[in-house]
Amino acid sequence: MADNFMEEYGKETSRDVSMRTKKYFSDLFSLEMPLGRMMKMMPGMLKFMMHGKDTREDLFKFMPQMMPMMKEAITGKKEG
Amino acid sequence: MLEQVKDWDDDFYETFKPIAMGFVNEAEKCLQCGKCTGQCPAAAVTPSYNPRKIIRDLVYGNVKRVLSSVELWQCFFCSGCYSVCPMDINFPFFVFMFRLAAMNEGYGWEDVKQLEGYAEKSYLKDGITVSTFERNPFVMDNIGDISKIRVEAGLPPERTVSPRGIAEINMISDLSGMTAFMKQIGGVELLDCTTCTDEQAKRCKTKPMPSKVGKIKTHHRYYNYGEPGGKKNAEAR
Amino acid sequence: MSKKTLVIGGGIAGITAAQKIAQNGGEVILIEKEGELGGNFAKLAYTFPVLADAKMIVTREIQTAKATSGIEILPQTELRGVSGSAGDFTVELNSPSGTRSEHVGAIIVAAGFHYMEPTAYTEYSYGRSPKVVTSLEFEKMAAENRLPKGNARVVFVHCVGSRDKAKGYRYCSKICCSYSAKHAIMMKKANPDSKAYVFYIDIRALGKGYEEFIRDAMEVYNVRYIRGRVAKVIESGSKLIVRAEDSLIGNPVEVEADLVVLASAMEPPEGSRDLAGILGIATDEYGFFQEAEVNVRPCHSSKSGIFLAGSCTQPMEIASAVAMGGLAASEALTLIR
Amino acid sequence: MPRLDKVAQIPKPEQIFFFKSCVASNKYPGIEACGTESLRILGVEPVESDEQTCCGGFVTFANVAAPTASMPAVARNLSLAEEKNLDTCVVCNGCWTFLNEFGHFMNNNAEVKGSVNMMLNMMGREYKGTSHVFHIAEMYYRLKDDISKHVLRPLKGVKIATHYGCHYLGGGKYSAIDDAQMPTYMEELIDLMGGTVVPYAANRECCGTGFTQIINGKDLSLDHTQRKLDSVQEADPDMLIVQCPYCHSQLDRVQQQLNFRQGVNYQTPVLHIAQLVGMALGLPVSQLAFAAHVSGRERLENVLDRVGR
Repeated sequence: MADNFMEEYGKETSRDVSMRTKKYFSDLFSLEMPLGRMMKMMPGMLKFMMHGKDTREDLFKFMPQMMPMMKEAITGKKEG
Repeated sequence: MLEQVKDWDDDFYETFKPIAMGFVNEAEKCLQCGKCTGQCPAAAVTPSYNPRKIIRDLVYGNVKRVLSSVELWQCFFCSGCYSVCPMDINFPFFVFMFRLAAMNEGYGWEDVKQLEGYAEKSYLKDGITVSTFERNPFVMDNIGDISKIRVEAGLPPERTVSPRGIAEINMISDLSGMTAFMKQIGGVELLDCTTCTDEQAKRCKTKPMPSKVGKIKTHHRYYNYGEPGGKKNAEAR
Repeated sequence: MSKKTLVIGGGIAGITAAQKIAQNGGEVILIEKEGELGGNFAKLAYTFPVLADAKMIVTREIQTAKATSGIEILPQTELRGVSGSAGDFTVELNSPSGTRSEHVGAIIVAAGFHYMEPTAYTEYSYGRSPKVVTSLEFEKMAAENRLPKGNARVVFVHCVGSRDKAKGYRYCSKICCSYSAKHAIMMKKANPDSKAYVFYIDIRALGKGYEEFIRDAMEVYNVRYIRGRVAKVIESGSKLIVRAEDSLIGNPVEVEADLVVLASAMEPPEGSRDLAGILGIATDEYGFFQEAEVNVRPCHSSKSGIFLAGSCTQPMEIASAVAMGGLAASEALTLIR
Repeated sequence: MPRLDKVAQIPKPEQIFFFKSCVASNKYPGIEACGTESLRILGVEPVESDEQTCCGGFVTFANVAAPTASMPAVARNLSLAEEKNLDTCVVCNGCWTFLNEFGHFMNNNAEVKGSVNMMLNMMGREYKGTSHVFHIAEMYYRLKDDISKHVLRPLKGVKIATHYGCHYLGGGKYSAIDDAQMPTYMEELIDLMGGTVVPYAANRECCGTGFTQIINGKDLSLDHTQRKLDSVQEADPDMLIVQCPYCHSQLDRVQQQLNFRQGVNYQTPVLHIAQLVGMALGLPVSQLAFAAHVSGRERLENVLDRVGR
């Protein structure tokens, strides 16, 4: 029946569900780079670095760009 | 149970729009004219699916109904609704966003699990989503070895993506969280609400999606927009 | 100060305005782009909400105008230039016989409207199938007795070009609901064996007797009203397949039809922006002439001495166009006397 | 009617980045072989890259990847063409709409583009948004004069039905070169090559793949494809032309599945527009790779007998 979903959710209102949904998407689409997210990226970058000589070189070329971002993520302050 | 308007989240659409990167725009312009449903291939084969109603629930904030529905997963992504829409509403994007949201609520994982192979084994391993693998014996017998046909056609026996290319998409996948997401899919436990124990049911209501990677219970979805068609569903229950 | 009034457009609004001014002692020059007076009204077979012979009524009005002294009717004539100000305009009129200049005190713009050609509506197979026609073509078919015979199904589609941001206009054309009901009744009267289906979004029948008229279509003539905008009209052999959603039930439906009638939108008259440029008056975002004040000055244009009448300001039914013609006439008379 | 102003904007380049499609490579190699070879004959040199991966559309619309994962993948693939300073030519509606849509999205959203580029910079790439994405059918329509000059195997007496595919005309209704509801460019091309166009009622219907429905909701998918195939069967064309390998795979393979499941007999060969053009341009039969087709092979052989091998 068409009201099954209401029983399923019980006391939870649509507002509760919508809050969760919005939280999920704002995390997913966030362009910010908090430390936690950066740390999550590390294994991937490491894997890419280990792939071969050329990938390592490319990643090292990126390092100067990366440093200020790391700093920003750790201190939580934006530079410049 | 009587539906209460106070249960809808009135601000949902307006507050969701800026978050959604432009993927749910223009829904407020919907006239509810039904042109989308009239031309919809999915609605033609399963009338309970109805894009018009889903847009309505998006704008009016009845999030619970959309997310827990089976209908959300019946869209064909053909964009026919967008092509005829008098208000230029790009409905397939809404479905795309809602499916992600539904998965966050613990719905629809059983569907996505079936596609995991394409993503993990084919896309991330080979860089090509559709592999040469055939499971239909008739097709296997009839076509035989595809690499032979490729060679006859003047192509290399196998299309390959360079290791570097594969490493790059794997890094994109790692960095964007897709790999972690796929690990979750790998751990999907297909439980059915009709058979689950009281204990499981209780857990499922209080905690829609466990944060622990590896074990996700997928919820039973409902036909929230009408009864499904077909003789087997025809009897009153 | 000139005592003459120039009326642009020989439709029902223009004819009414000319009549009223002349009957009250004014002099009128009535110019019409086409060879004959009557405008869009003359293209109809019947009126609504009372099914009366449209040709007869419009001919009677034209005869009255022609018989009234003080009205000079100039067919095939267009306005080329305007100078001066209220009470003292100099206008330049161009016709096949040449250009002439006139002094007028006031100008009434009654340029009418245009039925949109729904060529952009390829989903309705318009222009591809001869069995998909606009409402105007349907009027012609009815007048020439070419409506489908026998056990035919006829589908009427509302809001083609209206309430459509993508391919048409955002506004509601106001009269399509009523004239589609008129067409459905015409169809049922001409061929009682036929079946008529009207696909609507909302029924907007705003006028005396309109609601009853549409209810009569449903109750007396058994016209089936289905809520939902038609999505597609597909040619299949000798038939047309009409696809839509019956949105009150929530299911998609398919109708096998022999004729599809598209209620195309009322749009501003062709060249309305050019005309507005010559006159120096404002148009709205669609090209309709802009009223000075929508509620209490509906027939004042943005320029003093130039008045508006009829459906060149907004989609409008005949009765309102006539009323507005009369109002514009009285405004013009106030100015020139 | 084709939008000629849009067609005029398509360049006639000497070289183009040929974007390989998963289904075309792994299921219907004739599309890839004919696509590259026909472009070569028409004076456009296809440039390939083995670093190019899948467009990522499938994993995205299968909800396995969020847009945050698919946008960098799109940008990476397009940057391969940009490195060579070339426009991109795709053979698949899915690739077309996905690269186009997400490409436009990134071009219009500097923030997202910046964050995508950060990821690409790590691997020494950059996405600028300079490579335009064209469908091979668009290219054929642009080069139709060259096609008519090079027809070696006129398709005289071959009855051909068309299927455009949703993701080209529907999803890209403002970028495609033709009207979403009444397209005619493929018909024009067929006319040009001497074939006879067969109209059928369900021309603008979806093929029924439904992206992932063929896997998750097989009943829905087969139901819908059957409606389409019934209409095709009624018109009885010698072949059905598609411009998307995914539609190709659905319409070709489902015929056999329906024949097996329901005891019906659908036998309509399905061809990609690249294969049809390749056939008319006189490519060797082995290059058309009909051996990879499932349904209506006899009828295909019969057509080949008529137009010459």
